[in-house]
Amino acid sequence: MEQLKVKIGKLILENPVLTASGTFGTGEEFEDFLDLDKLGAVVVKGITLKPRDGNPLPRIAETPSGMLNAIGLQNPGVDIFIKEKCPVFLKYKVPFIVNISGYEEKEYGLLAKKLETVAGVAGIEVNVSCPNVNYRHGMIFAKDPLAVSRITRLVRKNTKKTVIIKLSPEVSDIKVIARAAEEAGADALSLINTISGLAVDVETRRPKIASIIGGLSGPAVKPIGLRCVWQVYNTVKIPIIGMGGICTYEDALEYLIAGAAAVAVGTGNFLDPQSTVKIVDGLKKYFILNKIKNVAQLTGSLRLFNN
Amino acid sequence: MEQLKVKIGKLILENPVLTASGTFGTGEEFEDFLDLDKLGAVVVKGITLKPRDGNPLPRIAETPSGMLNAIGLQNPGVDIFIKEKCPVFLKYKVPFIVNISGYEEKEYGLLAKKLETVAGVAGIEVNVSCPNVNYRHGMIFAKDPLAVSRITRLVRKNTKKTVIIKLSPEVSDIKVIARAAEEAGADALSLINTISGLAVDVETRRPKIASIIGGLSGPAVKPIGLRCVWQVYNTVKIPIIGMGGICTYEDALEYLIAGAAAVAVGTGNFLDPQSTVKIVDGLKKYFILNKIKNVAQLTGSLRLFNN
Amino acid sequence: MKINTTARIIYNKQVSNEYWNMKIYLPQIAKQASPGQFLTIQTSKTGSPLLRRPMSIHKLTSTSIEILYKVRGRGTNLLMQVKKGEELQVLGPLGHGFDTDIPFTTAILTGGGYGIAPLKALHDLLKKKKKNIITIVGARTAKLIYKEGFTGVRVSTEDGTAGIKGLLTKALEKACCSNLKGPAAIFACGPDKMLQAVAGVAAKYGLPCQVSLEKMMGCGIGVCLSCACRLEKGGLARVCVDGPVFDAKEIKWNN
Amino acid sequence: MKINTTARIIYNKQVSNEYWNMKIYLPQIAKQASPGQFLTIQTSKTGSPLLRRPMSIHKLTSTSIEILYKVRGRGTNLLMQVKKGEELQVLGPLGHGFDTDIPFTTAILTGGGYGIAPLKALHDLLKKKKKNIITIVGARTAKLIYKEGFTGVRVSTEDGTAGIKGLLTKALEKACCSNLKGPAAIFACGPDKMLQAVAGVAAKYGLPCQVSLEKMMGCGIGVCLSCACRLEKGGLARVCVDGPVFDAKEIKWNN
Ligand SMILES: Cc1cc2nc3c(=O)[nH]c(=O)nc-3n(C[C@H](O)[C@H](O)[C@H](O)COP(=O)(O)OP(=O)(O)OC[C@H]3O[C@@H](n4cnc5c(N)ncnc54)[C@H](O)[C@@H]3O)c2cc1C
Ligand SMILES: Cc1cc2nc3c(=O)[nH]c(=O)nc-3n(C[C@H](O)[C@H](O)[C@H](O)COP(=O)(O)OP(=O)(O)OC[C@H]3O[C@@H](n4cnc5c(N)ncnc54)[C@H](O)[C@@H]3O)c2cc1C
Ligand SMILES: Cc1cc2nc3c(=O)[nH]c(=O)nc-3n(C[C@H](O)[C@H](O)[C@H](O)COP(=O)(O)O)c2cc1C
Ligand SMILES: Cc1cc2nc3c(=O)[nH]c(=O)nc-3n(C[C@H](O)[C@H](O)[C@H](O)COP(=O)(O)O)c2cc1C
Ligand code: FES
Ligand code: FES
Repeated sequence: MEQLKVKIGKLILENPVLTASGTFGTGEEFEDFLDLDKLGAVVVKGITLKPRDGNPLPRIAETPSGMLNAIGLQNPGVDIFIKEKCPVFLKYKVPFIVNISGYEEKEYGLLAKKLETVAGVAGIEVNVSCPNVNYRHGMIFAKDPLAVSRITRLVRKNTKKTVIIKLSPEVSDIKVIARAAEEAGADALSLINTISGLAVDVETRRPKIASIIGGLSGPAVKPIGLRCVWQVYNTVKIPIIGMGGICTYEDALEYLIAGAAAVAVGTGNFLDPQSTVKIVDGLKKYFILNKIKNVAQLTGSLRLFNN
Repeated sequence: MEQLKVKIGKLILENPVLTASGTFGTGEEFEDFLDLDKLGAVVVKGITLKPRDGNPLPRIAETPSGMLNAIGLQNPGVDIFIKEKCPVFLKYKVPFIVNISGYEEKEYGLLAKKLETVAGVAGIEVNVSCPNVNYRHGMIFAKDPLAVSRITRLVRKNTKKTVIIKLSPEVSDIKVIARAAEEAGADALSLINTISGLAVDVETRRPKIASIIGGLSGPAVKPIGLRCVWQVYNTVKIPIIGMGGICTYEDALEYLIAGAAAVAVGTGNFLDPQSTVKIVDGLKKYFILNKIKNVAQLTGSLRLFNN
Repeated sequence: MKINTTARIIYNKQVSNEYWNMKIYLPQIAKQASPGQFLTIQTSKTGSPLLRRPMSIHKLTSTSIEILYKVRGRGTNLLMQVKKGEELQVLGPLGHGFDTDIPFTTAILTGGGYGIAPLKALHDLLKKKKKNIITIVGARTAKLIYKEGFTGVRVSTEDGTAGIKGLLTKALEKACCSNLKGPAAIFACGPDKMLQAVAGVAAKYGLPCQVSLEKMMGCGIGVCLSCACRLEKGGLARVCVDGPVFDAKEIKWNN
Repeated sequence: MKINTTARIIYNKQVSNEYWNMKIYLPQIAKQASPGQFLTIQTSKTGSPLLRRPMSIHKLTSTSIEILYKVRGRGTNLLMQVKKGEELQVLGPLGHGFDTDIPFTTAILTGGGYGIAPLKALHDLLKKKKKNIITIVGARTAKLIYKEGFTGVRVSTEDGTAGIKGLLTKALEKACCSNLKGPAAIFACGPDKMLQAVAGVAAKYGLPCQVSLEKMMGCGIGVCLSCACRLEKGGLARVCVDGPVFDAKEIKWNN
């Protein structure tokens, strides 16, 4: 459907419904449930320079309307990923966006460079909100506008593909971080990543997640994601991919109205593996019923009370 | 029950269960449901220097396992409050803690001074996370460690009563803010206040709250509150009053184990007006069953996996 | 005294195109309750939806309370599925109801949409008090009219498919102009816009008028301040405890 | 092919002190499923609890699947309340089941706690394949033993109130030492600690051994990586897709 098409950086997506990194594998795991080509884009699980085993178990816990995860970026490393996973992307029309994480700033540049020549990789989503070890203050990159700026530039320098910077909501002022990414050359922003949280098993007095703190996702964080999208929409000009708790097409509409140019489904994939395509269908019906001409007509269309 | 007693600043509380400001009125509204003297302390609705009408309606909205509110500190102003509400506090044995908010830093000092001589006011909870208008960068005080430090000192200078600083989780590093409050002389910390969020009515495309952004509370934020308590517990020496999504005694236990010396119930009062006393009873049973000698034995007793 | 209790459902059935009727065994609350007061009901045991739903007292016996509700969203959808014999958490009686001790001999009950819900309990009380009753029931179209058990009914529909065509205030004005027996008083419940119009008619004819307001409610017991309502005399009232029934003249409309 | 479907409940009843048994009409999934595979079930329509609950296939017909479950927390509590005729969201068949094409004539089924759940479907298949079956059912105490429908049962209880006193591996060792007809294989399901002990016994007697593992699962379809399990040969497997059934020798225990 023509009306649903959106442009993110250099990419024209068939519709504004993407998958959130880490919740959709590389897409093939969902082949029994849906036709990947019906999606706007597939954003694949986070990749690092070296292979990683991830964190000890338990890695997830359920919370009210949400879940915590501390998978710890288990992945085969970028080289094996390029060799084994990327060729499969060519079977599809849908663009594949690769999510990258670094432990040092320079790794982001190296990752972007390695992916630059890989056919089938349409764009790069830069996860600056991963738990990192080598950073100066032990803070994650996404909390420091200068680090975000440097990483964005580094990736930008190493690739002509669409560059999306994925931000954390866990900052004092997300507008500052968003501006830093925009000014450094990001094509688009993804927000939000998970919010760090803790859950305690009162029987054993242990954290429900072995590495203590995990990232909160799911419907519980939807209001926070929406607020971030709204704040950033009013700050930057580049498109925003909104996410956090999207399970239905109404959730997707909330994000579009709050300022998102496109949306991504994360935890929703676990609750219903077909939620992405159901959201696409829901949007189609909504667009027809309400005679919406294009997604831009919805993006940021929040009607304020004093208007 | 002796084992449940806790000390917060100069106050000895009968038990570690408090009410969260803004969700319990001045306590009298709950007289049909419970004996206030069964609680650890009553923290009353936020007071400002001048009377305030609050924000336009709708002021609340429901979200998955949570709610947004933007009441906007509707209150009669400190003078009427002292004259009309405070005398009632003397009828009870339970300590009453007054929650204060300022629009400029100096207002906190004035508020503390006015309350200093009021009998029946046992302590002051300083809300530095209110939406303020006169602050330099338009940021709330709680995001700036220097502002938190100055406000804490100002209140400290004006009162001998117990001073509790209430922090916002919406910061890049809550440890920095907590340390600022401790160093400036806070007796205790309350955390967390609500997290700003947005909800959109997709029918009307209006925000569900007239003033657009509201504060998220309820079970949805429990993992975030617990994480903040754990981080701050490992940073400061003063006691922490933990809150955010507490509805049952198990929730309270999670907070105690994560590092809280006491807990407060907010949104939980709306779901069941008797939840505070039910939590006290639950804790009593738990203490007896598990032969817990005092609350300190639980506070911060989280058992890590690598131990 | 407000009571927080677990209550057994006596029945729960669909009674019209739009409305469901639930009868709840609530001896302690019923004993104290009066027309115009309301309950808040926990619609889910799983914590989702989170907040209780306010529902007016529709009928009152010495041991039970009935509610009449429209299925609108998640909460009322769950309510609809509750079966006879099951239990719900109920809080009540909440708020201030209608004042029937003012001097009047004819009552004009004016209900828009599910605004008729609290008027039935009021109707039954006024019957006992031997008042003359005119009931004006308004809806968009004929098939949405629900007037079960009311007497002296005058119907009004926006599309004219039943009764007087037009807004409910047209029917109300007609009633006000008619030959009323003795002093009359208006008791109204419905959307804000309708109540404001009703208040206007009442003022025009110099009739006392009580309106029952509806606002989003967080707590129902006066502490969250989500239900604020501006008053003519200045200041704010809390609809859940100072209302939901107010003298129409007290309310500052349009704000 | 994995199927995501709405399924009708044929019955749901308590079958022992600890267990409930639910039969679900699932023609499409049943057709493809094999013993050792599992389903994930949405226990709540309100979104709370959020995640689906994994449940082994306990019995299998051409059109239905039964599960046997223990009520532990919020999800299984809701499952328990589901009534005949109601519908649930079900995903399946998930994972890799037991491999029964290896050479053996005697199967030693070893189930601890609700670990017996998947062994019943396996039992029924092996019966059809004319295998000899020994079923070792272990529990803490006699009244928790559930062995409905199993044949060749040997009970073991930790407190000695029924069968052999001690851990289930004691009964297993006894079986291994006994006069087994032809080559034997062990199929086990239960808590990690038990499976590790069973693997030890299997190694000691040189018997092939398949174990079905249980980990917290976020997705059940291989994408969330919450169910990782370390392998002897190095690297990690996902229990939900690479398992839940593994050759005991593949697993790197203790990590
Ligand atoms: C004092 C009072 C008495 C009421 N009496 C009746 C009655 O007798 N019969 C009846 O059908 N309805 C009555 N209502 C309205 C009823 O509370 C809402 O229709 C109900 O809460 C909707 O819940 P939901 O989950 O189905 O809908 P939602 O999906 O939550 O919302 C649907 C609409 O209902 C409104 N609403 C939701 N929650 C509340 C709340 N806590 N308070 C007020 N409005 C809300 C929202 O504005 C929204 O537009 C009354 C409301 C109040 C305040
Ligand atoms: C492949 C597999 C097959 C299973 N088969 C059966 C079966 O046939 N019968 C049976 O009774 N149980 C089975 N389980 C366990 C069952 O999934 C849990 O008991 C159930 O999820 C508990 O849900 P709850 O909400 O009642 O408990 P909760 O209160 O959520 O938790 C109680 C305990 O159950 C565990 N648990 C909770 N959620 C999950 C999850 N998503 N995955 C794994 N464990 C979880 C937790 O570790 C916790 O200790 C199986 C688990 C797996 C992974
Ligand atoms: C299990 C899990 C794994 C995730 N892994 C990644 C990842 O590798 N890289 C990344 O940028 N985000 C990752 N995320 C974050 C999601 O992409 C998304 O930003 C977040 O979950 C919020 O969306 P949701 O509420 O729809 O899940 C992960 C989330 C979950 C739940
Ligand atoms: C309706 C409402 C009003 C509140 N008003 C105040 C206030 O006046 N001052 C304050 O410091 N916190 C206020 N809070 C925040 C609570 O005290 C508490 O910190 C927060 O809600 C988290 O706890 P909870 O999840 O248990 O509600 C308010 C919260 C709610 C829901
Ligand atoms: S609903 Fe909370 S004050 Fe009225
Ligand atoms: S449960 Fe998600 S990968 Fe296994």
